[in-house]
Amino acid sequence: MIRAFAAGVASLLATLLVASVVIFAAMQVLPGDPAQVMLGVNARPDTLAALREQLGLDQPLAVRYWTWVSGLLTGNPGVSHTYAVPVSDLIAARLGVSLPLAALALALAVAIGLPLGMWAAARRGRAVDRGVLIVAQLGIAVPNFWLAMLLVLLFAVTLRWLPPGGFPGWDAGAGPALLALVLPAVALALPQSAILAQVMRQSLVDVLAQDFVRTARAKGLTRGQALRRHALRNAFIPILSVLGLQFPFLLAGTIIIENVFFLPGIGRLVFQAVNQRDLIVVQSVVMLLVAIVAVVNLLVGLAYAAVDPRVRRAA
Amino acid sequence: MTLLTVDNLEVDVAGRPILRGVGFTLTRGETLGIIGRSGSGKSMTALALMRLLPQDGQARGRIVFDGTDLLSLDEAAMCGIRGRRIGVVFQEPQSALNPLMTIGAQVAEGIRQHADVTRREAASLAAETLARAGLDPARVSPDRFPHELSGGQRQRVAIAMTVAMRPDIIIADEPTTALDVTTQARILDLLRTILRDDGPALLLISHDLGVVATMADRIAVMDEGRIVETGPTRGFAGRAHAPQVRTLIAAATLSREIAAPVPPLPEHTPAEHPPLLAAEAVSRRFGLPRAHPLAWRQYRRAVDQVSLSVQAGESVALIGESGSGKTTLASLMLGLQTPDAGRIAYRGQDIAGAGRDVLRRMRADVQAVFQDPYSSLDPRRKAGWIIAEPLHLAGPIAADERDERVAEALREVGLSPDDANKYPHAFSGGQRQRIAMARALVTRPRLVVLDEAVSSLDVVAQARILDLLARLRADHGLAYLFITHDLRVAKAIARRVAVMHDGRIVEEGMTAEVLTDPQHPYTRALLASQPDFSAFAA
Amino acid sequence: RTDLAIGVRLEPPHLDPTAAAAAVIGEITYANLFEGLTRIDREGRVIPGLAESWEVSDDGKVYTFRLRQGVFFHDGSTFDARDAVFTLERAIAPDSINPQKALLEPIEAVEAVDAHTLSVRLKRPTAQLPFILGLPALVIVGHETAETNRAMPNGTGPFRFSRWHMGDRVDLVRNDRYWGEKPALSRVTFRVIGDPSAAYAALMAGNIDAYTNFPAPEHLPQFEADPRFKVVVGRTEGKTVLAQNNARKPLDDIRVRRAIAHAIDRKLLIDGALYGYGDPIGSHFAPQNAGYVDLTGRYPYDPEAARALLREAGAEGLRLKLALPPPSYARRSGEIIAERLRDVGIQVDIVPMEWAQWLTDVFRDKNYDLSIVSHVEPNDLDIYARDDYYFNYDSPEYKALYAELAAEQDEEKRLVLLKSLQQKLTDDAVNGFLFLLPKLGVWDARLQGFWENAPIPANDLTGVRWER
Amino acid sequence: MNRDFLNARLLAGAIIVGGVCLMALISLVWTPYDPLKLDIANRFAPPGPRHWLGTDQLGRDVLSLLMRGAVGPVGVSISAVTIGLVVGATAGMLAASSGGVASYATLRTSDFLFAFPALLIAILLRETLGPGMLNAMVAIGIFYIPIFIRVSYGASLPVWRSGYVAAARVAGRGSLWIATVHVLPNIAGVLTVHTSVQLSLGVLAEASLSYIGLGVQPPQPSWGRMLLEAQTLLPISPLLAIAPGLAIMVTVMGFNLLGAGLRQALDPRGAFIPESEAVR
Ligand SMILES: Nc1ncnc2c1ncn2[C@@H]1O[C@H](COP(=O)(O)OP(=O)(O)OP(=O)(O)O)[C@@H](O)[C@H]1O
Ligand SMILES: Nc1ncnc2c1ncn2[C@@H]1O[C@H](COP(=O)(O)OP(=O)(O)OP(=O)(O)O)[C@@H](O)[C@H]1O
Ligand SMILES: [Mg+2]
Ligand SMILES: [Mg+2]
Repeated sequence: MIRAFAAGVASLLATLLVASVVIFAAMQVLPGDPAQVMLGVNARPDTLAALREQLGLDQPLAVRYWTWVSGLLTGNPGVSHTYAVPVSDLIAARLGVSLPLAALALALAVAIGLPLGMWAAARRGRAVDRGVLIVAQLGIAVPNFWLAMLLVLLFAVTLRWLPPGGFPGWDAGAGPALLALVLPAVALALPQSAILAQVMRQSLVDVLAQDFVRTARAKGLTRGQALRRHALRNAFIPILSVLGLQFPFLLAGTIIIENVFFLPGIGRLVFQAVNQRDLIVVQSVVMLLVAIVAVVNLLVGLAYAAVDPRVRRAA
Repeated sequence: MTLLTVDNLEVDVAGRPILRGVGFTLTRGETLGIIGRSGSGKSMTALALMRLLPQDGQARGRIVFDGTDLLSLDEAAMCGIRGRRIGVVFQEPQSALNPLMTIGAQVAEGIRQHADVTRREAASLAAETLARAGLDPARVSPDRFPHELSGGQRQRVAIAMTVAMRPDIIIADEPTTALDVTTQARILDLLRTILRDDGPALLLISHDLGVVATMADRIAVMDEGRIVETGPTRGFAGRAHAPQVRTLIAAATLSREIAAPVPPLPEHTPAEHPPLLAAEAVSRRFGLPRAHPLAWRQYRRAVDQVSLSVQAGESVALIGESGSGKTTLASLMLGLQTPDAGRIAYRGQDIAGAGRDVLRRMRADVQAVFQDPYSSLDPRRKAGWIIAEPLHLAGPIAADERDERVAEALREVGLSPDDANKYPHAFSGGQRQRIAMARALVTRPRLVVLDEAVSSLDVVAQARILDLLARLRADHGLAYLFITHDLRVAKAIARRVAVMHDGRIVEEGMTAEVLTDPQHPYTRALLASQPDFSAFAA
Repeated sequence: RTDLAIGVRLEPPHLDPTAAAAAVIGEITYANLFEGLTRIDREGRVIPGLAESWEVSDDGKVYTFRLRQGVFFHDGSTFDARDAVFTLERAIAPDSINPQKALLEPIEAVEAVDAHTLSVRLKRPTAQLPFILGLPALVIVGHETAETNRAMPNGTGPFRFSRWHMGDRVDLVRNDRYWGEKPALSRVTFRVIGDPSAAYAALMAGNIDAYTNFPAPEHLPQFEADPRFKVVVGRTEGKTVLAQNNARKPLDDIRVRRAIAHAIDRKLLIDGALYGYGDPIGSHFAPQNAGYVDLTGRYPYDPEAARALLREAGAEGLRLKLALPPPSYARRSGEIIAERLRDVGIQVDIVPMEWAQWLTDVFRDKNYDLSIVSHVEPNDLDIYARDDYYFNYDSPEYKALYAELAAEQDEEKRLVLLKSLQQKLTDDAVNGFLFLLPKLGVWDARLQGFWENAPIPANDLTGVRWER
Repeated sequence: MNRDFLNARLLAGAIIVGGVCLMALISLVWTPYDPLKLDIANRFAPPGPRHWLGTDQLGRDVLSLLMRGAVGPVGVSISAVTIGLVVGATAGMLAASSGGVASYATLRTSDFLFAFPALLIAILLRETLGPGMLNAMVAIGIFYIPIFIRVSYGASLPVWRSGYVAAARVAGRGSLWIATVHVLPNIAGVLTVHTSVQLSLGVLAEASLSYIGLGVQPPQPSWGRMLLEAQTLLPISPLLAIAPGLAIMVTVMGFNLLGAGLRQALDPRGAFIPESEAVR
């Protein structure tokens, strides 16, 4: 367990180091001049040069890379070109939207998908099962941004139950803030929950067919007891890996959905920063996203170990 | 006093009839052995008794247990019967245990299901039962998980799980099939102890006549979903007349029947002629997982300083229990793994440094039949293709000549040349083994390494394969390195045996000598574990 | 009600109009947070701002501004001539990053005559100066707080900065120490909603009270039909042109450019891209400005004439790249123009790009054939007189005419010159002149006081109030 | 779950996928109207005999747009999956064969690639290469590589350790022979199933990219971009948003059904390869 953790962390750090080089290099090949973007069409060359100097863009690559990476380590990768505030503040504020959104979506997906999958598995082969399978097929196929569109039309424009988008900020109170996240989270969660339901059903059906479930029944456990005490935990193992896989999708989905609902999250930030060539922000956000995915992967690995003694003891 | 009466039990699964008119009785404290070939419906009978048939299964008839017809009970009442009154030890302890639960918890679960005890009481009762089943808490703690146990230990857990609830009937479905002889003997001992201490009735299911003969008071033989013969064990063989039963009996006593004479070795001494294939003090170790990151890496020596040679025309048996390193040694000798120390010599030449053509000659000369016949056949290739795969070793070959050689090989192993166009899944287990054999023979090798070539087959198929091997040896002067855990088989085929234990060869010598007068205690234990047929045959 | 939620399309990069060109900074801050010495009103006229009045010396080279007294910055410090000097000197300094620095080039020196008098000395007469000083980029900043304005704007305007929820909105509150008439609104929220359908939903759902420039013309009929809303379509200064690289073959041939001009169907364009809102233009000049001549009839839509001109120029089978920046007017017009050009035999490859790329590829490197963009600066005929501008238009006659205009103080003569400048551009078919970008105002019918037109990108909220 | 239902899935999937691919191909040479032809006077025409699905905001025929719009999603999805399959499956298979350093390096690289959200790759590519189908293909393709590495590694590991590979070695065959003759055919089933599942994801991914302007570029129509444009028109002409959305859904479902059907049909045990494995 400790060893697995240590190995995981080591490979995580290696991943992040390589990622930082790749990302930094990618920024250098982005065409477009940050200064020009900021100052617009009437700017004169000397004005642009002055700005570039102010932004530190005239320094050698290695110096800029080092400044950035060492800044990352201390938690302050630099100052945004356009906003002129520390990148860390900028990101922290945006995470305040993106993380709750992703978490809410994940929670919703789990809360909808898993019970649905269990229900279908418990009644496998019957009408319920087929119904769930068909609904899941539909759910998987729906583009989330399209769903978002329809949701806005229905719940915000027509029924006016929920705000059509935007984010009032947490200081406006948790109520309005959460309300603003409901539609985006639903749009994100529904397709994911369809996947989860499908995986849950299949995994549970597989487990229920295994001998140890029969053994449990032979001990006198009822169907429900066997399902709860023996099948669920085993069925959860594939779910874990699916959750790990879904996370990057969710993240990508968040970026798109934030644009549909004009939520001031990480996704909007990165889009905007790319358009304005706020390189320091772009590279820091990308780095952050890569780190999040890598950390989630590590956590999934550890969760595996927590759930499955075969992995735990072998590691 | 009759405890259980099964009357005209019919089971359909997905509309297909599986059991047809099964009927038998079981009295208190009695042991009934059910034998029959694979697929004859033994396990299905057990499941029907427990009312745990597959989802699309349906049972008709009567199963009267202690005065009530189980088929008429509702699910809740049945839950009270299962485990508490009728317990079952399922086939394959590997999959019958929940991999995510400690063994102690799995035993305790059944106890708590039927008795009003605290968690702690159940746990201590479970530990006690495990100890009774031969899992000393000091060595095998109840906190272990199933994957941390050997096959035999898992079987003990499965038995403990059932015994803990002290049921009136224990159904044991193939409790020893996956185990080697010594472990098998110990498990059977355990069952005897439980019968003596708790006195339940036992329904012992096995395809192995030997096992049933040593345990059961009465025997029932199943075939194709019916019971074709029942009677007391004593003198069963003499009384049986159903033809299916006769073949079973014939096969079970095969050691006498196929003891074809082992041909004498051509005159030469190992010094003048280097042996065909030899392992010289080879070792092979596998790294064990570290206990914690800073711990030294521990190794397990799967093969430890082993020397073994096979002369041309000689047949050598390598026996030993599961995990003793037989397969590892074989794959070292085949050059599939490289030894950590020592060398493998083909006609006196180290294969590690040998050139291409030497290896090529060795490949043509030394062929192998692997432990599991099915998994050694590529499921996506037809039998003919599979058999022809090594033919390239003798250089390019024309298509019709190739087909001819394949047909010949097929005929040799007793299959028809038409079988070349079938896929492996279309063959039975015994036939698959023959295909593997045909592939090994098609290059006209000098030596065939056979790893447990017959262990996974039922007795009838075993006998046929052994016959074939004897004939081939006679016809082509083939040498065998025959790996097995079954002494009868070793006796039938080999001139010389080597006994392997814990990665070392503990005893080696002429078959007759070793098996009649074993020197090493392990060999003696091995011999003592052989099932005893005397009561049954008399 | 005294609160107002107003929608803007783009997120401001920051809130300092003197340090970036983004129009949205002005839309939020101009006349609300920050004020200039002069001020541009809803009709585009120059009116007094922080300067009560000003005089020009006879040679037109010295401007003297009399500054208002009793003006406080939001942080409590007083405004005086030092701040004005500081602001202007900062804008013209060598390390200045003021986006309008180019326009200040004629300024030679700035000095404070006394605490409330400022004099600006010019290298040559520049009649435009009061107008320039009224632009958003030249608002007066406090000398202690100039560097923190990006995140904490500190100006003299009728509203104070309250809070910026980055990515979502900017909150302003009434400045109770404002020197002028206090605004009717006590709280103003600028919400950033760029997506047209989101904007539509937000207005419909009542989350936003007003959009002074609604992003989706297709929705206007629905708002018009809804009594809750008032729709006011006004004019901006956005002269939308099909920019052409005049130095590139075959666009250096006037016949080709004229052929393209003939292939532009302005009516179709305005209908298709703007749903009928917007005025056609025939030159680089907005119809609402004094001196405008209607030149839209100069090259009527005539595919036959276009084909003939192309034949004459030997430019058949032409293939051109059309670079399109992100705004939807550009993307939509691009598709329509491309289709029309195909119709007269010019294959057009559309290359959509982000602003960053447009600025480097098209604007800076002039590596393009055609592009569509709206020039929103008012009075910007000078761009055609510049040497290095991306149209690559190089006409000595035009430059001479423009120099004359720059030096001319007499209003009558200026109008005549303006007309000939427009005429010249159209004659040379420098660009395809398409339409004037409309300002699509949609707001709650109970609101009044918004600007109808947008002479500069600004939302002056001083006069906005809810109907009682 | 009976077999008929499953076979129905295979059939339905094949019909849908075949139909969409055919439609995309046909649209390259023929559509009811020129999908680029504007007719602004006739915009927002409701569905009728002349325009079966009506016209869009520029008077283009929606049916023709839908047909041509299939080219992007289908083309991008197929090429991206091909990239992922060729690079990823090969790498995964070889990594499983060698063990040791090469295998470790491959798996680490795969994890590394996996950590890069595809969307970011697409954004960065757009900025460097310019937007368009090509970079959508590459971005999605890069995203697929680690997925296929994992799949083919996982599937081929047991094959490399199987008895028949050992038998082939005893028969004197080299690694290349074994990889192509034994391993590849034996993982082909798993790869096929994954391919069809990933194709469905590819259609969704292309739609998302086009939707945010990173995919197929105007004037060429694509479903994602049609949705983007229709989004603002939702209250005016809902059909414009509903038609491409449904087209995406049906296509994605087609690939999914095909995958589910294939999984069932290809599994020699006649049972399911668990869905979970297919996602993994
Ligand atoms: N779940 C199932 N569904 C359908 N048929 C089954 C199922 N399980 C077993 N069968 C069939 O029922 C028959 C009897 O099987 P059963 O498992 O009882 O045989 P067995 O005698 O126990 O054989 P073995 O010695 O191999 O364990 C076989 O033909 C088998 O194919
Ligand atoms: N690749 C491997 N990695 C780690 N340990 C291994 C490996 N192969 C074999 N072992 C271990 O080496 C020991 C000997 O294994 P081997 O397969 O040679 O036994 P065997 O005598 O053939 O047993 P059986 O009769 O069950 O086939 C066992 O403990 C096994 O767990
Ligand atoms: Mg059985
Ligand atoms: Mg073995």
